Amino acid sequence: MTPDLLLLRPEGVLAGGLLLVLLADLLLPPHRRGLASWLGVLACGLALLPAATAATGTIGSMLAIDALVTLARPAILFATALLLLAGHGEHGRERDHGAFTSAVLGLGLGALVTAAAASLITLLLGVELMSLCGYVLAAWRGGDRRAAEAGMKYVLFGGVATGLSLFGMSHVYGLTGHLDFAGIGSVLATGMPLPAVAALALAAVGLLYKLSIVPFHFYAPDVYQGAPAIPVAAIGVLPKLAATAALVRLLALAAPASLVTPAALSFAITGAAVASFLLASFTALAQRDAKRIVAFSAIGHAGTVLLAVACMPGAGLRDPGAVAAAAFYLAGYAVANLGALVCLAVFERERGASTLPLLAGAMRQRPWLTAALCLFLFSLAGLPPLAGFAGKWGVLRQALGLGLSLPDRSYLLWAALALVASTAISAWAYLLIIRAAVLLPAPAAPEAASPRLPIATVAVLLLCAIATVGLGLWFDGFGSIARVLGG
Amino acid sequence: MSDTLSSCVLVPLLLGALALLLPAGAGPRLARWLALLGSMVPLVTGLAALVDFARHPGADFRLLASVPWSRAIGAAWTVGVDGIGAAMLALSGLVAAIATISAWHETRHPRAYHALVLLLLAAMNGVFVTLDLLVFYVCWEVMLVPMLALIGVWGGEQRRYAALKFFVFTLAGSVLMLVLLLALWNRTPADGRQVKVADSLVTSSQPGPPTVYGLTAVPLDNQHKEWIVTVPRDFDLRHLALQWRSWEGERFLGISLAAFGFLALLLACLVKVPAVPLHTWLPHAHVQAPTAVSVLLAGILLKLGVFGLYRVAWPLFPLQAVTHGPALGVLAVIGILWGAWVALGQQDCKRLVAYSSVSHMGWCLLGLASLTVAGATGGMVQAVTHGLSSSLLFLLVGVVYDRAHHRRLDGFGGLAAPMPRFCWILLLAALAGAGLPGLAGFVGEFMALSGGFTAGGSFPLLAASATLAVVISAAYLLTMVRQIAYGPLRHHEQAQFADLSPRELCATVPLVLLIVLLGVWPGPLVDALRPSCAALLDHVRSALP
Amino acid sequence: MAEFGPDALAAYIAVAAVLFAAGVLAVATRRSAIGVLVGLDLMLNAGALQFVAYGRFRRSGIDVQGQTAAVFVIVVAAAEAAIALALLFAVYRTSKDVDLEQTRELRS
Amino acid sequence: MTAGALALAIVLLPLLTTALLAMLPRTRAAFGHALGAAVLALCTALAVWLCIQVVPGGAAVQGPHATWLELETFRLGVGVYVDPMGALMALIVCLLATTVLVFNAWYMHGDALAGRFPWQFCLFVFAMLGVVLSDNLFLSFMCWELVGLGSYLLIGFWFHKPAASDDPEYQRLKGKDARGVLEHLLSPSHSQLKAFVMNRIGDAGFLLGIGALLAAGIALGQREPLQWHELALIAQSRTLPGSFLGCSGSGWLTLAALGIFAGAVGKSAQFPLHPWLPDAMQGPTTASAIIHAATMVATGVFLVARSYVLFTPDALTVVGWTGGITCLLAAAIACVQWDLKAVLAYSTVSQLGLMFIALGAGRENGGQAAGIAHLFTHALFKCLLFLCAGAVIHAAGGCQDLQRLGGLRRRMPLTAVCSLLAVLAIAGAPLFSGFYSKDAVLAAALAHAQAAGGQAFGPFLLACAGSLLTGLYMLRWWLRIFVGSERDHEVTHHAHDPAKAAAAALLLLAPFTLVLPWTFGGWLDHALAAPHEPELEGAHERALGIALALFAAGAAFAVAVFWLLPARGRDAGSVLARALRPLHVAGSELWGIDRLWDLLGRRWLGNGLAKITAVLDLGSAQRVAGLDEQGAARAGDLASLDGAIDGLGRGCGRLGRVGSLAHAGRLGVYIAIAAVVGAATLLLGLLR
Repeated sequence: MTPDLLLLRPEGVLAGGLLLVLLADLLLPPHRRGLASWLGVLACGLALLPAATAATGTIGSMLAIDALVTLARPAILFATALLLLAGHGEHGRERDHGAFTSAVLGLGLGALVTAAAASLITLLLGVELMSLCGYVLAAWRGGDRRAAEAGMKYVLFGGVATGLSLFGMSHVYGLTGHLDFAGIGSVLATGMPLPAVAALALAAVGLLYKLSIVPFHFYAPDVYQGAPAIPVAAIGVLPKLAATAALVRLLALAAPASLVTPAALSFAITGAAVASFLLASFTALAQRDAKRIVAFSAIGHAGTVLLAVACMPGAGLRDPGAVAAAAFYLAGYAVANLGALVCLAVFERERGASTLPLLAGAMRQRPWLTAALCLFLFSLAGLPPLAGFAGKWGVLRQALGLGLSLPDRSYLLWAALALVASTAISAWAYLLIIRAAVLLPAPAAPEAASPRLPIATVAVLLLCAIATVGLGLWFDGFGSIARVLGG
Repeated sequence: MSDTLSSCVLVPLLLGALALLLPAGAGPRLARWLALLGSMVPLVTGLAALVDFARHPGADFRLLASVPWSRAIGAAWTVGVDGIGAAMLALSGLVAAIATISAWHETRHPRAYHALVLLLLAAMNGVFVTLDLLVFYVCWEVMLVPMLALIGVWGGEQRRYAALKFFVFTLAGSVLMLVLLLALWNRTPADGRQVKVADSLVTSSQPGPPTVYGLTAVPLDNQHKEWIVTVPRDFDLRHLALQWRSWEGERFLGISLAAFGFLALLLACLVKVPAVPLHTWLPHAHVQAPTAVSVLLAGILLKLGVFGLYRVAWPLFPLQAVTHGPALGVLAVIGILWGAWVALGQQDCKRLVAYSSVSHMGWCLLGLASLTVAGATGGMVQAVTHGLSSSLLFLLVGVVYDRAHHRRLDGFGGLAAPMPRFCWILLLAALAGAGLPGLAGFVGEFMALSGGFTAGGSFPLLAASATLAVVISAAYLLTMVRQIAYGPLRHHEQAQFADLSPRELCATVPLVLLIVLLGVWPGPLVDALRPSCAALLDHVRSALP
Repeated sequence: MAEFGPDALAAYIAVAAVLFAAGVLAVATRRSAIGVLVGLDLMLNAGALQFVAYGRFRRSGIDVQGQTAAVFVIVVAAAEAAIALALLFAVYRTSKDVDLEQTRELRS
Repeated sequence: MTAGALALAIVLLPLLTTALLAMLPRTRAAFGHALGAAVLALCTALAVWLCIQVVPGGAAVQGPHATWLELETFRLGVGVYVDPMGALMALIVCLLATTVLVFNAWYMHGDALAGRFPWQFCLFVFAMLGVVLSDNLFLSFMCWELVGLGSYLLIGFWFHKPAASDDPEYQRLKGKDARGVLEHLLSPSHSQLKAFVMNRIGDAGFLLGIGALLAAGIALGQREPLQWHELALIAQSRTLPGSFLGCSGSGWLTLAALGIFAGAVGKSAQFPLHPWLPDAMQGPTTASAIIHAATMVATGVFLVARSYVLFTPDALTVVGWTGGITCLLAAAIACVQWDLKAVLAYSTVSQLGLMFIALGAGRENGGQAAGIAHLFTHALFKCLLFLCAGAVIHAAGGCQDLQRLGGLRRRMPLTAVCSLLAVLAIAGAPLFSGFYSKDAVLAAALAHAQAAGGQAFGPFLLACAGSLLTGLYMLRWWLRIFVGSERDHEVTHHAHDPAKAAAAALLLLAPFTLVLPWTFGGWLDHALAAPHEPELEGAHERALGIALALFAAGAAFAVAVFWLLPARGRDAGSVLARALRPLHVAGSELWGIDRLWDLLGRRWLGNGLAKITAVLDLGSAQRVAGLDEQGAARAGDLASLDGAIDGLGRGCGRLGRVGSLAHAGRLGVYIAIAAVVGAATLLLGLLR
């Protein structure tokens, strides 16, 4: 058993990096502040080293470093690093770039804390840390009214969600007398009055909101549309990773199989999931802004992840298979979504906005970038042999397996059918972007030779592309992840 | 890759990547050579295999090779061809080569164009050679991407509409296949399933115990009539086929898993075939696609549907194939007649040919549904010969379009005077489509018909009503020939039209020769295809109580 | 099962509930972003109040966890409010108004 | 050389020649004709040899045979099979082909397309011989279709000709109502299409017949059911296990037989599928001579005779009546036609009807032998007739109008004599071959009628009526061309007999119109295995008298009306026309059959139903034409398959727009919906 605080080396390193970045932002002359993002990347890299060791344990009753965290940490750190790189590529020359870096790092730190949270307080802190950084990022492009509006909507809607979950948390505390999941679980194991269920559900709202699950998804389209693409990627990817982990732990610890039967719980979650991806796939068809379509796709994918979570057989025990499916799906989604948004960021910068008509002729102007965009979109659409397909495979496999084996879960079969149906429909939505970028003829006057992409952006795109294809071919991944979780 | 079949997929893939990376200067001219080279690989491999099967007929899979992909779920890159696969492989290579030649002077982004064609070819060959259901599905879906681009970028006026329609239509058709894959996998015990196997499948390999598809077989009784085989949980089509009885047993969404699976596969394949009423993407795709892509579409892509039925649907769910046979026959006849009637009513000659494809592919379905050796083999022969004749027709339509820049039948007339060679070939292609004996089109049609007539049950009636199409197809195809080729020159600028150029001759003459050869001497092809079809039918009949 | 304290607790809970309801109502109905922000703070404070109350009225004596939580909540609420106000100001700078009905540039 | 090898050589030589000639540059027309004629002459010689080997013995010979398709349950083969009937038919085909090709070299001299004729012609000859000498029904069917191809090609030989309605040359040459109906459709390209498609209608039935026989053979466990001798076995086993299309036992056979007969009806232009043949006269007269008069159209008769064993009494009744109706109908039309070739065409149809009447009489009544005999004699004199017609048309500069020709016997005596011989033969004058065979036909029909009684008299009476008219219209034809005054000088003034080779061709065929070659010791009867039961003798006696009377009446009437009376300045023809106005009008309107087919095939099905189907499939024409990116939404498109599917897509889009109404950017609404929906789900979850 390692001494407690040593378990937190990754978080510590990241926090240190955050401080360094802030310092550097103060001390460095403006034209050198691009260095800040490299510092951040370095911090992520250093944090990865201890994160790789699978030492487990708990810090008081606040943080639990378990298999789930050993899985979540690398993902979050990788994503953070990629985001920093992408941000460097896009905003590297801006004066306030250091602030951007620190915001992303803060987001990553919050994600780490949330993923490891073992008590309502740490959960609250982690979620809030993510939220606050997210609010800042959302309104990044200063002076742009759309960005400002995005930020405002994000913060107000997020505040409400926080309020709801706080209210729920306080009742949970009141009813159980505990703030830490373990304690809550031990109390609820003896019996679970309806108020407790309601309170837990309310407490979970904050996470559902981070996952942008129907009906707490409303902010997503507006924020994605208004905020710059790279921040969108940040607030789209990191919180999802963390919130899923937290949700899994909450379900695993705090919701025993006593009064709320697992079936009923899983039914409720399934309902939310199906509602999410159906609503997303249909509504996306009516959008005329690429980033808005990506937003709805984000809602849909969150729903898919939730479907995987709903496949944890009894809320009491954690099913490696289901969580592995969720994790794999999130990984695939993260890289594809990040890549797509980075591509869109470039077009947004060069063409002013990301509305579909403005994307016309992208293929002519930047063939490789558009090809990459198509690759990521096809992955998001779940086309084999890309990451999105492998992920969908895992989720469907869980849903069908459970639905076929447990008669009282047969609704999962219909949920699976709904999922494939929405896959086909959302593929059509992605085609709207591809159609605009590839098929629509270029505007009359061909643009002047477009400048070379920053090396950082290229690197991010390459990494994402490799990961997208690699994860798509790595079907053994489920097994390995499940083994990590089980062991 | 050491084994030849994998190279049919990998070489086009690599050449396609190479074509994209070619320099801007010489690249465009080099790319088409790469495309030609890439199409030669499956052509040569397929022809060699076909000759082998014609020489030593057999229902076995040859050129087998396997590379594990995911041990966790038991997916593997397993390749092998029987007569059917070999024929399809050769056809795909040939048609791709023809298409490349016909698009030799493609001026819009030639590198990307040829790269996409190569990707398409790789995906289609993957479907033809793989014996793994997951790989099959992957290739099946990958195919959509290059097709989307080829129609959407290089197509005609309404290319975007046609391309998106094609993509969404076919994707929606095949999503259920994914559900099926997972359902099958989930319902197979992790440690495999023990199934009874008839003596006929067991091969006693010396040294070592007797095996079935490489799985050790244990005699159930001492007179070795029945054997027990433990089938692992994987996606090998042969293994899945062994377990068909257990699929019948399972329930899925209120029906038996087998019924669901059969319908899912049917949906996926019938969209591609295409069978009425799932065919409406075809006219748009064909009319909008450039000539070479139409050739690929009609020449190979449509065959994938039939191939899927032969390779997956029938083997996995034999009992369903029997029970749904008559219904499918009705569907086939509806397709044959409906397509023919609609073709008769067309004014755009490319759309006319497209609908003739709908009608002609119906014969494949009829033959297959009749569950007779003659019919099933005929269906496959029809698939091959239609690949040749429809490719030829689309090439010729493209030829007139290149010269006249329109495709309205009433906008031509009397072209036989300025372009005699073209008109002779057009007449030959039309007659082949109309099923004139001595040309390839007749063989498959007649075999499918005789299959229907000899199948018993309601099939004679179906076949009898299908014979109407013999009249209608002659009517619309020869009307097209009359309006294009014969009569006085209606438009005098057409008097200057040049006859087929050497390049166009290179594209068409091989098809002409093959059409005549297969029409006069179909024996070898049929000998290569028959054993596989017969074995398939034995498997299907074994399902009958 | 955690036991409830004397009846006093009920009063606190009731107040908190009212606060919360008022907050939700304000958030859902106010056209002005400031109003929404106020409602939001009401909700947060309702949570904080309950933490404290639950922590205070326990038969097993005072439980500090509740108060700790409340402190955290207050911090969080402050941070939220600060950033929210900053963003409202940004909006106000761009479009001399923080009327939510007017700032609807982002929409389907 | 064995008979089989001989037959094989006879079939394959023309095929090779076709390949050779097709490669020939089109300027070498003369050489092509010479080569083709030489090969065909060789074939003729071989055919003679073949007959010497086969006919006296009277036994059938199975030649080389190979498997074409092996299909496990059954097998399809190719091979040759010679019996006296086949051998003689082959001989006649080769002989006629040779003469026609020789004649054509003169006839088409200077025609730009002449180079194409030899190879198309040889292709036809190959296919024709294939039908005659094949050893199974399947191979016969394949060649049968190829024969149709040859016919298609040669009808459309002058593919560039416009439709008659806008063809000034045609307008100049055609007389008043030369071919009264549908002239706007009269062009080689239309006619060839019409011919092919109408033949295909019959062939659909043929395929059905083959299918029935395949099923029967498999039911009997035969490996190769379509071989002639296997068919015989099928026919003998009156009880077949199971049933086919609801027919069992002999009904099954009847179905098969009628299927084959349907093919014959198409190919031999029997009612109601006959209209394509008169239109086929658009082709070169030389092609018409052998394809649409002598041999190809007789293939139907030949095939019925070949597969005669399958024809149950019921089937034969249908055959007989079809032949009878056609015989009289065509004759009635021929009487009132003014187009030189149209008369001949309808006479062909009528004579073919006569042959079917004979076949309908049944083997035991000598029907088969009589039908084939008439087929042979008719082939020879009809070919001669057409060659003469060709000479006349050539001489008259393309004019085919009987109202403008006339008095040509002085300018072209040879043609006049030859055609007179042919006319007398077809009219059935004593001592002419036609008389001999027609007598046999009538005798068979009469014997059948007496044996069967009742409706069986119908075909016989129709045959009598047809034969009566034959004399009438054929003599009218000859008289109007060769006798009387020159009605239109500028048409006929430079007329002259054909040149040497062509004349020789005519002279070569002329003797075959006489009776002598045929009844040499009645060896033809012997060759065709005509029965010699005593009770048939009586029928023969009576038939002899009837035939004589019919010819006499018809000929006398014709001579009176079209020669003697006009010579005295009375236009008896128009008087007669006025007297029999209804018949005259109906005849010149072709009894409305052509119009009906046009209406049915071209208007209702081709344009009407097909267009409707297209709309049902693809939506309104504008939709297809003016389709915009999303796919236009027009009223009624949802009724079409494609439109419905697009509608489905649009429905999804609408659903999306409805969904996006909630995402209209109002934060308050967002929060409200979230709160309400969240609370509602919570409550529902709790209450469950």
